[in-house]
Amino acid sequence: MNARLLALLPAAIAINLVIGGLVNALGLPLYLDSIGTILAAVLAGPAVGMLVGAIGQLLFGLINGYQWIPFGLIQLVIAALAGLAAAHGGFRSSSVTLAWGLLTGLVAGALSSVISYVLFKGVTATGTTAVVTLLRQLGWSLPVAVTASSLLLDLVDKAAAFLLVGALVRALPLRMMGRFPRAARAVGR
Amino acid sequence: MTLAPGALAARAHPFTPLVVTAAIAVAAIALPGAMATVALYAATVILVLATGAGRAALRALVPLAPLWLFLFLLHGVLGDGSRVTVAGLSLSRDGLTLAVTQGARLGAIATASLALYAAFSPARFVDAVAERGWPFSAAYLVVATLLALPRFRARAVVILEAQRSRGLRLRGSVINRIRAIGPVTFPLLLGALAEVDERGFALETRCAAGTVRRTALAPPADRMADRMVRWAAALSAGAAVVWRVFG
Amino acid sequence: MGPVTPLVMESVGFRYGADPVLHEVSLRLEAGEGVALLGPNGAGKTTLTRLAMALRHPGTGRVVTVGRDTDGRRPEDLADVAGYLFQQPSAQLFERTVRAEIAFGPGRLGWPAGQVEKAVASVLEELGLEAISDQHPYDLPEPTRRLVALGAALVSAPLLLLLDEPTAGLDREARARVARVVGSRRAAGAAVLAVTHDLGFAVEALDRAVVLEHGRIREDAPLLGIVGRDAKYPAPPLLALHRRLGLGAVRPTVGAMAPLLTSHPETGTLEA
Amino acid sequence: MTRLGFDDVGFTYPGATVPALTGCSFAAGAGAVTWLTGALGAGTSTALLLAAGLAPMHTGGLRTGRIHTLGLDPAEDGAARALGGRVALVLSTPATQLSGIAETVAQEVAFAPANLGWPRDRIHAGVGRALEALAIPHLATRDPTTLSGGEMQRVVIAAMLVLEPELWLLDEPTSALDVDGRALLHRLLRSEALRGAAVVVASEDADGLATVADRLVVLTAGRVALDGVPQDLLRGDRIWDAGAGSTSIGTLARVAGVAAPRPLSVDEGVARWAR
Repeated sequence: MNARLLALLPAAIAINLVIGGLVNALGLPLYLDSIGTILAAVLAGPAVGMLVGAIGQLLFGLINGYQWIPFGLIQLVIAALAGLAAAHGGFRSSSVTLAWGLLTGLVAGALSSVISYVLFKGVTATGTTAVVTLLRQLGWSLPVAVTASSLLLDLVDKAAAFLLVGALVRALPLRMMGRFPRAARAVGR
Repeated sequence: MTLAPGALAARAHPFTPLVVTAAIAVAAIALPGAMATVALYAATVILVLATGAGRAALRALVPLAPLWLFLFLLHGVLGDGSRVTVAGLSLSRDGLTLAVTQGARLGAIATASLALYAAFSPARFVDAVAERGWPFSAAYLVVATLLALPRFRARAVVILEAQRSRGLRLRGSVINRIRAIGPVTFPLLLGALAEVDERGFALETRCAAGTVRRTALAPPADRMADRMVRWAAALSAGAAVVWRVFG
Repeated sequence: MGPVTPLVMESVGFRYGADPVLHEVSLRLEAGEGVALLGPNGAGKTTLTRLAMALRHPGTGRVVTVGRDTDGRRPEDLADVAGYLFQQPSAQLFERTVRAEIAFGPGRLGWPAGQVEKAVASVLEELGLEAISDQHPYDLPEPTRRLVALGAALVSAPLLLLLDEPTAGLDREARARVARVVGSRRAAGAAVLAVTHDLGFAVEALDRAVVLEHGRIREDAPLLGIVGRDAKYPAPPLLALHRRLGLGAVRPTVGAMAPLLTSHPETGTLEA
Repeated sequence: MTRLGFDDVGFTYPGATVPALTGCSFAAGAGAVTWLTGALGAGTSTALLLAAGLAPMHTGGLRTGRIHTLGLDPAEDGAARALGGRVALVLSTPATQLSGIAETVAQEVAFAPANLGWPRDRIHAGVGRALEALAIPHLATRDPTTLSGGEMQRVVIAAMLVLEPELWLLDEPTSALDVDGRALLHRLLRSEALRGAAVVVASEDADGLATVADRLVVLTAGRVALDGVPQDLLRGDRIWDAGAGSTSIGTLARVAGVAAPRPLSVDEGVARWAR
């Protein structure tokens, strides 16, 4: 592995794990814990994004408990989709970016509902689980409640993450853009 | 990081807690039924206490408590099937069993992970990897990220301070708060990318990307006991899987 | 009634967790004063400036910034009267252009667009950044980026300027600009409190020194009474020459000393 | 003996319209301190990155002309490996130069030798000597990321010194150092030259380097404008025309209208102006 990747990966992983704190300070119901994964996929390709997602999930598990490891699968899918979007100029405008973000949110939400229903019996992170409990109280069946709440949260979160990365990459300074040729393609330049 | 002085977990070879944690996680998922998983959770807590990482068992309660609460609500209270009455509450019998099983399962995994984190020494881990001749870049990524986290957290705090000093208000209407996402997140992202360049220069000059086998500065001792514990852990996890599949 | 005092600290004590950082610090900055905050690493210098910006609040005592007690106030409540330059410009830079970056603060303060534009233009001119005002800050060399961050702290015309190592890593040209700007802001009535290791800059731009050691003020005196007198703060070359030539009350800067040292082309002796 | 040679070198960063270097030629020999200076953006930092092979490899962009670093073209395949441990690069921002995985200063300094697979005993001895040379043995067990800028800069320099490099490339290495640290670094540059290393330092600090450097190369807009003995160039007018400047006293003398050759140090100033 070359020195630039050795420098890029820890930064991207740390962004995944830390950025939520900044958004929390604004009191917004977002995690954005895939920003580093998406950014790495856009700048250096889906394989690098996947590595960021995988190692990030390993470390997140070390700090918060390994029970959440299965959700790491979602990070890999996000990296793949972000890489695909980047290769097709998917970050060239906010509307196109939003479309890719919603698509990714849909896939991520579907996957996460399967994981949380099968492996976690619907009880995972408290934000989603609170919604699940509420829906269940209203008489929804458990699988439906889990799917609906995962989709809702993931659609918003992944769309926001894509939009943010898109805005960042479109406004990247020339020098950085020059050093990441993939980024130029991602924004259609 | 929060170990008792002279703790067994701190003296063990870095790979030993790693293998034990993995084995507990595998066993937790494999073991069937409430009895077995509760027993595993109990065993994990005892093991963690015995190796001097007891505080991890306590710290694990922080993420576990809400999980347990929701398991109880969602499955115990709102679950389907035959009901039992406990202390005046009508609860689902199956749901309750499921909640206990899942709760103990998560308890064992969370406790073991946090104990592993407490026992994790970046320098010893790097040396252990170097001594085996395994790829340094893998160890580098894990350790560099772990050590970067406090730096990034501190930077996030300074960014909020800097933008507030320029008059940015973090509260207010949702629109205002959405508008504030850029000013608070972009400095972190741009700063990180700018730093990547320079750190890349430094790592290149300091031969981090070489193919030479790295020297372990203070290789941790891998005692017979370490190896025996690792084998025992791996075999127990295997046994749990076999029990689940054929039992 | 005279102008508001830019900074008053009364017997301020501050702890970070269990570690005491500042004890019984009392300090007063009048309008137009320029104070260098000196002292070894870990003496509490940065903490002191943070208290003045309401980024931290004192455990004991009182901090009043431009007439506003920081108790119960947040940094954003002081942003219109105080400016803070952080050590790392990367803590704040996020806009696409230098101009937009500097305009961010006034925009948050709710200034009308015309006023923002005027203020930004004047800061760009003051710092000599006009030619690069449409470039991305991260396309500029690190020292220039620091000037952009300084511009962002200056743009709201604060009455109290808190500068944390304003010249660290700057080249000669940029340092001279910072010194000039500090001088002109002081002349306009702003008080400046600068944490700095750069004694050349301090001697050129500031008058008073507050030496902080182990969280206490060890000395509060005219800068020239400390620099070159205390072995920890050796005189920069201009000041050393100034003293050896016995130039007295003249400021030890190139601009002030040069006229005295101008030589006759023929004889090469001093004019004065 | 030439350790670093630039021959008609040009370089343009990706996305840039103006080249950072054009037709740049100079050489740096073993046993000498070569000082690069120029106005901000004149190309001194870029020259160091090219010499180390980091540009264009890491930065992208287009290089023309010939460079040889310890007899190799640093842009060629395999050069990085062959130059590993023989070329020291010190940048002005110490925090980003840390390895990222060291929990102590001693581990930080041992990072590069360990990567090169040196035997443990040699590493330990080398680390001890390097810390000694930078006067920081007392920091050996400290966490490098919590040090002050000046302390961190010393650690970063020690982490290069431990390799006993044949070529030093330093970019504004005194930016975070205090007065003592500057003096120590200047002594170190001299002793490294004495050991036989070639030392190339890009710096603005004329007061510090006037008496340390053997050669001064002044860049203007990516070209070598002047190349000569520092003490001569600093006293004259051409260095000002080239967009660089002189020492504090030299600057004062120029503003005061003193004709070249001008005084450079406090002592010379006193001799010139004392009644």
